[in-house]
Amino acid sequence: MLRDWTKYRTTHPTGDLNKDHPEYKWAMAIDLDACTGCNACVVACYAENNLPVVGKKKFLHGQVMHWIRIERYWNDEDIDIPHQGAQFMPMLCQQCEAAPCETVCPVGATNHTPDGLNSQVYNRCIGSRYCSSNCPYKVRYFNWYNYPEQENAWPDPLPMQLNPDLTVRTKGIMEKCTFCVQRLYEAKSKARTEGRLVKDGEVTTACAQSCPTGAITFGNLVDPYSKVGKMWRQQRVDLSKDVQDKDRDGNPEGIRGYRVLEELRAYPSIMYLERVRDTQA
Amino acid sequence: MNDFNKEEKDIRDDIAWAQINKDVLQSIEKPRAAFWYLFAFAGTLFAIGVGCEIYQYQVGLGVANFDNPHMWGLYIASFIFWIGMSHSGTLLSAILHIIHADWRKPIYRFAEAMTTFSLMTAGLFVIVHLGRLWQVYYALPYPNERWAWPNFQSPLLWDATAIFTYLTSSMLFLYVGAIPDFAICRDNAEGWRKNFYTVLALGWMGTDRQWRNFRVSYMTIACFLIPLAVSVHSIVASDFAMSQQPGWHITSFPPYFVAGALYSGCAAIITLFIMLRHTFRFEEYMTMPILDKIARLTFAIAMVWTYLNFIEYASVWYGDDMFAKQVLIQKATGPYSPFWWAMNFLGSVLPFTLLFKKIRSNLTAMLIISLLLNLGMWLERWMIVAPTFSHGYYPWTIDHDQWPSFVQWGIVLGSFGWFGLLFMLFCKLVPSVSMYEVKEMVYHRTLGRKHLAQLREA
Amino acid sequence: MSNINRRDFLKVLGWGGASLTVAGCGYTSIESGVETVESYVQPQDFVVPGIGIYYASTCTQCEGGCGVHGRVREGRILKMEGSPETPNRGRLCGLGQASVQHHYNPDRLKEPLLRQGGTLQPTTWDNATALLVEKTKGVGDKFAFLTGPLSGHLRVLMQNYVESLGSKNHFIYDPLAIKVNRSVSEQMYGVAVPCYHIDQAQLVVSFGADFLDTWLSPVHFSTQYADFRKANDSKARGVLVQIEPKMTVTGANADRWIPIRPGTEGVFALGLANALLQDPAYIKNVPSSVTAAVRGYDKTRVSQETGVSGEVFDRLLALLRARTPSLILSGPSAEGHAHGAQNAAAIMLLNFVLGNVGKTVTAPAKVPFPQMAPADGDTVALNTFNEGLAQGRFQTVFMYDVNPVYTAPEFLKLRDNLKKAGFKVLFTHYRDETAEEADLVLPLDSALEDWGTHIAAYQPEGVTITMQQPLMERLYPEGTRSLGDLLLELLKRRSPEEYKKWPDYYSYLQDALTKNKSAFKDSAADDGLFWYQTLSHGVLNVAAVKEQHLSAAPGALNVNLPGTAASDQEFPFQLVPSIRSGFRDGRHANLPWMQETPDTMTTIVWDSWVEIHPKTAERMGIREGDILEISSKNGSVKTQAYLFPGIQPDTVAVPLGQGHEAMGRYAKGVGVNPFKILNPVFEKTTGELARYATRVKVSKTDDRVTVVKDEGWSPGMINTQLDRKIVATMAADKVKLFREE
Amino acid sequence: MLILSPLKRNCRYDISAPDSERGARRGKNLTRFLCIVRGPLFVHLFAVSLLYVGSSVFGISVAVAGNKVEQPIEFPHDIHAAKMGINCMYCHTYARRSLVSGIPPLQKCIGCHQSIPSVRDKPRIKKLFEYWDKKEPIPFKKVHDEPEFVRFNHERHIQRFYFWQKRPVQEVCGFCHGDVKTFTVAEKVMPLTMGWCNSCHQKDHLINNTSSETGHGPHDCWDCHK
Amino acid sequence: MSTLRVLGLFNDFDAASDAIRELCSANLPTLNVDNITIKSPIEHPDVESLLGTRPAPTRRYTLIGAILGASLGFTFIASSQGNWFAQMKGGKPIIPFPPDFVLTYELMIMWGVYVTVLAFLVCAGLPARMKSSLYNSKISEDQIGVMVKAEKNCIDEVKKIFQRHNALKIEEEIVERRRRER
Repeated sequence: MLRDWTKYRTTHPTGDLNKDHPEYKWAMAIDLDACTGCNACVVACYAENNLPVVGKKKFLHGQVMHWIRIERYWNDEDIDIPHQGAQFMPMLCQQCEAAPCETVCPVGATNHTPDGLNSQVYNRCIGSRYCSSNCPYKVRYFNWYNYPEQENAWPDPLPMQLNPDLTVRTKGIMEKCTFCVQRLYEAKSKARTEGRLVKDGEVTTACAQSCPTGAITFGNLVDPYSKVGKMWRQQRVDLSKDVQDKDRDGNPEGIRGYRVLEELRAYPSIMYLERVRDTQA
Repeated sequence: MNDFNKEEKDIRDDIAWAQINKDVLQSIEKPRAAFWYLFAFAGTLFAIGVGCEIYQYQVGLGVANFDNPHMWGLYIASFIFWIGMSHSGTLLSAILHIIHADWRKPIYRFAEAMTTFSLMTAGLFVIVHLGRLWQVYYALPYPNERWAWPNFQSPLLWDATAIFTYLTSSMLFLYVGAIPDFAICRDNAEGWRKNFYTVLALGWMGTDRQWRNFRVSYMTIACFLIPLAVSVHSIVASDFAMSQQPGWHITSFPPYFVAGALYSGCAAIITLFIMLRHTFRFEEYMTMPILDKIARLTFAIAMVWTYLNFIEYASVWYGDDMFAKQVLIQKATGPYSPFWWAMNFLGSVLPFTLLFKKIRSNLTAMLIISLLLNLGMWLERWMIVAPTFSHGYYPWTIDHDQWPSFVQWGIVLGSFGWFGLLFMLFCKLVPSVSMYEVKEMVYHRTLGRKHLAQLREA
Repeated sequence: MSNINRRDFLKVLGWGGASLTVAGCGYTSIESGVETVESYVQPQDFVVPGIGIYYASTCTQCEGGCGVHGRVREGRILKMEGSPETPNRGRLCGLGQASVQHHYNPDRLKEPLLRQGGTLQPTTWDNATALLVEKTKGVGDKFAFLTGPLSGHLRVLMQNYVESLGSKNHFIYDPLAIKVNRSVSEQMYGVAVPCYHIDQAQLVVSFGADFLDTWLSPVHFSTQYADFRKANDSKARGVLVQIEPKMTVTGANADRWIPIRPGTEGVFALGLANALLQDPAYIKNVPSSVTAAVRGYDKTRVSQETGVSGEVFDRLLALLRARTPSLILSGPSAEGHAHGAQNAAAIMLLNFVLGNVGKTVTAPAKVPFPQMAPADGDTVALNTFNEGLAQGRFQTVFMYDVNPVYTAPEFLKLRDNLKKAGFKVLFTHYRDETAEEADLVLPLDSALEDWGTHIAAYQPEGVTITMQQPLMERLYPEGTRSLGDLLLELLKRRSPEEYKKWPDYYSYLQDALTKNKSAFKDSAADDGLFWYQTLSHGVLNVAAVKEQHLSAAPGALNVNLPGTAASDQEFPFQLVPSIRSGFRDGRHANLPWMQETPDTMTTIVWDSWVEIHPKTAERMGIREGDILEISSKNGSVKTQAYLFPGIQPDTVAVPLGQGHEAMGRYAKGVGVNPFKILNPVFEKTTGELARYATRVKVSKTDDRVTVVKDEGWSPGMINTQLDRKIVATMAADKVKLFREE
Repeated sequence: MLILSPLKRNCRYDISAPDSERGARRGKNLTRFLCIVRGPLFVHLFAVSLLYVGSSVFGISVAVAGNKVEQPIEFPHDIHAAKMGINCMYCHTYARRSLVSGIPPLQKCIGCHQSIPSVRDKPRIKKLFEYWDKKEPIPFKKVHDEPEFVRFNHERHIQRFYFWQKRPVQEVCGFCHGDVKTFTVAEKVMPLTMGWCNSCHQKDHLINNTSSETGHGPHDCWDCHK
Repeated sequence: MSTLRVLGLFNDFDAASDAIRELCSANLPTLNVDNITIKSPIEHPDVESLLGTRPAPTRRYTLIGAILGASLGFTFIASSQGNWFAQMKGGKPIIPFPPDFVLTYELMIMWGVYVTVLAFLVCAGLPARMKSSLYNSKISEDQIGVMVKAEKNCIDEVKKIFQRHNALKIEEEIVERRRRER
């Protein structure tokens, strides 16, 4: 321990991406101008990640379990007749580099993986729910009930659809979007056997794969040739900044990239591209 | 000098030491009937709580009607409340002990007991609130076959450590302070009680050697307890202050919490003071002047709390944290507003009634006021926890109508029952007035009078 | 797990057992000798336990006909992904994803049911098939077959079967048919379903065509939409204008959403045409007759008839002038009126005026196999079928892929008429409303267990035949059967020598396709290889498709649009029975995922609702969650109110698909069914049911409920971002353009 | 917790039981103890000083590790692995390609055994062919059954230690599965607890047999937990 | 010559202290100040001071305990954070000082208190078996006892002194035999 003391004293993000994450840093770019709010990603997530269907009564109590949700806001200006349509927002775990949820977990059930993911170990969780109360985006979902057993969320033969690559979570456990870590794991393992790194486009999340307009781009930020990396650089969004340089002077050249609630200094790994509306129309 | 005579005495100094033993020891044998009514009442409440907990345990936390934004509820609020309660015990027994305010002597014993038991209650809430409480041992730092340690960065873990320290220390403090009284009980009791007290008294004989070390160590522990008590509630405060949520992320939280703690504690002491005075016929020892002193103390602390409270509001209002400001506004105008205003009224306005001698010397009035103050303090804790959840950073999950279900209320009630049971059992087994210290008090008063007489002659 | 036949199921797919327990039931610690693990008896060499395999197939959830890849693990189909080789370009919508839940649905029928003594009793397949043969003996024209839209070889077999019985009564019914659009395009363009090139348009003006969510081929259009929206320095970002009474998902994504008085879309379109045709640049695009016909639809008249302000009208006009090529689409809400065809014609006319025809509207490739070509349904079929029943002309009735008892409006009295038929057979997956009326209910294989070929009605890129193949073993091998096999068997009974060479539907398909494999692009010489390729790709592209040309015939248009209906005192509101992409005509209502997924616009789940404009609601003193009674001349429904700004103030909208009385645990008793209260208004030229022409009155009841929805805040609050930067919006002219990499 | 634990039992999906239960079921406490005392010096001291805590928590008992499992066919590993010297991966063919090593398909057994007439009349072989004729899988019982929230990847370990380090296969597989040469039916001899895995994961191993470069197993929760 | 123990019970502290003063001043042979013990219902520093300064060393142990708690606490926390399982949390260092100081502080107090209590018991000779018969339940009530251990010859003198200061009760026991057995 004393030998490499400095290793234990570093903080993230250091500003040098390759130093923080030598191999992988999974990240997303979501184009809000392409997102039509069709909910394909939501269903894909249910299918991939064994999310329980909670039913009307529990939904009423706000106990729904969707890891990714489509939010619909209205414009404050034309509230009577929304001439510019609605505003859609796919909100999922932002996999923050400095995640507020990680530090507060009493048992360390949620940590930061070398791939820059915000891991959640279901088995370790004791359900203090501190992580969720500290999450600015409120994208962590808690198993208020024993859905598989007592609530019978999967009557036979529906359990046959369950994905064996993840557990079915029981009551009292916090869960959240994992960037489909089971897919990432498979791809990494395959690449490793072939003695290489995962190539761009080789693996993607369920939501990104299903999105009909391809609004969601997923990839490895460290990989210089990855699409997502290009987009981040193009939009001049720096993972390790809480105020982007382009925004300091009011973003005159109109670059669309931004991150939600960036000023909270959680350094989220999901970049959104601003929705566009034509003022002539 | 003259006013020393005029001032009515907080204890009769001609009261015989043997009498003290008699009075106190009888409290252990035969209290008034009221005691048993209270005991039954506490039992019922506790039973309700247990029922709710079993239900919640089997079905899941959903039955408490939590949801995505509202992750915590009454459990955490009550947790803070009980931690707060515990502080006044330390205040009376340790702080006043160090500054040699000897009017504390008749009442500090039960205050100290209150500390211990309210800490036990608070500890229960931590567990009740867990989603998988059967896994709580994951949070214990013991070497295990998983090779996984708890996360020492989490304020919750600091809580656990601090509370454990506080609980054990104040228990030891309570016990050490009671050893001479156990000796008295030993010398006067028969039957199983004799053996019981013999064990507890550890063969105390009141030799000068014992007294000497007793004095020193007791003082030392007292010195430890004071910073400990302060740190405990600061850490509880940091559960919130160290998080990122609007309305929680406030620098002035730790002192604010400590003040609130002492406040609710003093109020609780008044309540219990009056109850014990009645049920155990302690009119001789828990005298009105002492009550008067506590009342004044309470008022002082109430003012401190009010001040810090307004500091908090002001810092939010004049700060540029839009989110926190929205929470504050929503507290004052949203669905929580009745509770919020009630809390401010009970916490800051009601104490002014304590300015009036008439009220201070009226037991019924004091009982009611102290209960109301406690209610106010409990509301304060709730108003810290709930509104932030209902109006956090993220607009989509902002949700103003989620109220605790009967399960939460039931368990909160149960906690009062649990506390009541423990406390009353204690009073039944341990002299709730420290006999030897009352003797000291009387003795010193006698000396004081002698000394005065000599002065007069001269 | 399903004890019914897990054992046999495992015989072939051994590892299923182990991984089921792994997925389903968590064991708590390191076990030894507790779980059973079953190995394969004879594994295929490409099967490795723990590694998923993808099989290509076709999604049958809607008429889009997207290709899919199904992920199979240890013999269980786990997830559907889009196939990159079909027009959906590797994408798949939520409804497509949910097809696995049709397959694993707990309420699927597991055995044939026969009505005995008034109730449906389980029976055997032999018994059932025997009955089918007996009841169809010499029925001739007294036989009717009501089906949903069909294509591919199933359609061939179906026709052969109906013909073999000597009947002409094959009715193809689609409750959400866009027949009007097709017939008008037939007149105007010369083809029923032209190709629309959204991605090449600079401006898309859609009159209620919800092409992003429900219209024709949503996923394909979404992929086009993505390109359409992309701005780079070679191409400007396309602008979308949506004109409709109730905001659809497409409307929600429009740069300009224009609420219009229902039914007056045609007037608006003609107004635009008229204004454009003042400009010589456009006059040459259309014959003078048209110019004459549209004269008189001036701005003032248009705006007072449609309720759209002149200012908005001018903006749109300017856009149309500025941005070419553009694309004008006519959708259901414009066509679902008595004069729907004329609305559609008027709207399509704009494409001619603006010279889009041939640019953004082109002709599709012709399907070389007419007998396999998609047979799209309409509602006229239901009417005629219903009349037939009413007159007792039908003695034996077969029904497949339809639920008329649920989808037919009340005024048709279909439920009663159905009783007049002697013997009613339903081929289905669920015990739905129609099943409750049928005499024999035959459970079919799920779409993931069955073979088939499909040709989508909308063919954007050449002609593609998509293969449907089983993604896993039958869940209920004894219980369910493939309709193809069944038809073949029935046909064999009638003409054995013709059909005996095909033991089952699979061999029939293989034979049929392999025979004319020459017709397909780069198909292997070797039959086996060809078949292997076909299955592994799941799609066949028809080679050398015959080029068609649009017969530009706007002259066919004869416009005499009615003025606005005099305001109806008794029924002041126009009802929009909106389509939810998750439910369509209600056939998907028993999918838990679809019920749990919030509606995009209202975020409401597990229920129906009536959308009403906040201003109107305020006027009538309606709060969110009030139970309103929506009553037309032909009935009424009661459901909760939702204050929705995206709707024209004199209009209320109730979504279709809910309100089932049967079908399954998730669908039954949830919400209301607005199909029932539709008025008998029919489109004049086509005779289609005018779905959007029903007028209703809204009355408040005393009940009130909390609306179950995903959006937060307090009830009735219009959900905004509270000055936080959650969804940021930028003006199109400010956006920095990047060259596509 | 003790009062409540009986209630807990009826929750089948709970994905981790108290260690006391595990320990009670079968003790591998020696190894557990080793797990404790490795690592930082202070942890060592602490472990010794707090051993009684440990013992109370994961109930030390002297039960021998591993227990015989009743199998439908007593597969003689000793004959196949020791006498015949067959490579483990000849039968457990999925181990190098997938997370699971897999019970060999029935076909595999038959493939050889139908050409070995000498043992055809042995009872076990008779049974085997009965299953084959019925085309039924043999309902073997899992011997090494990790909890379902654990993702143990055979491929990775085989790749690393067999293909890259070129260690003998018996040693590689045997590290976790014990010396199968001595078993008929396989037995669980190693604890397979998290601490046991860690005890190896924190060591530095050679990357391959050519270079002297070392590296240790992943420290990422999500590599083993799912 | 045998040694005896004498216990005199007095009504109040004045009498007791006078008696002690006289005992000391009477400079009897074989009577050592250290052999005088006071047994009282309440603590009374003034009287004890008559017997000269006697040590109360618990504070020393307290200090040791506190230091031990702090140092071991920090080492334990840091090393368990630094063991292999450690992963970065919220971008914070794996061994972050602020939280560790909080915990160290708590552990310091914890050990401080525990050790103090232990020290008290040890120094005060508790728990003690009350083998000496020279204890009277009156002591725990309101009487002050002065116990003197001395040789036989001056015991009578001691008794006299006690009586002179009107002791309410005088008890004595022989410790000689016990010593011989040892």
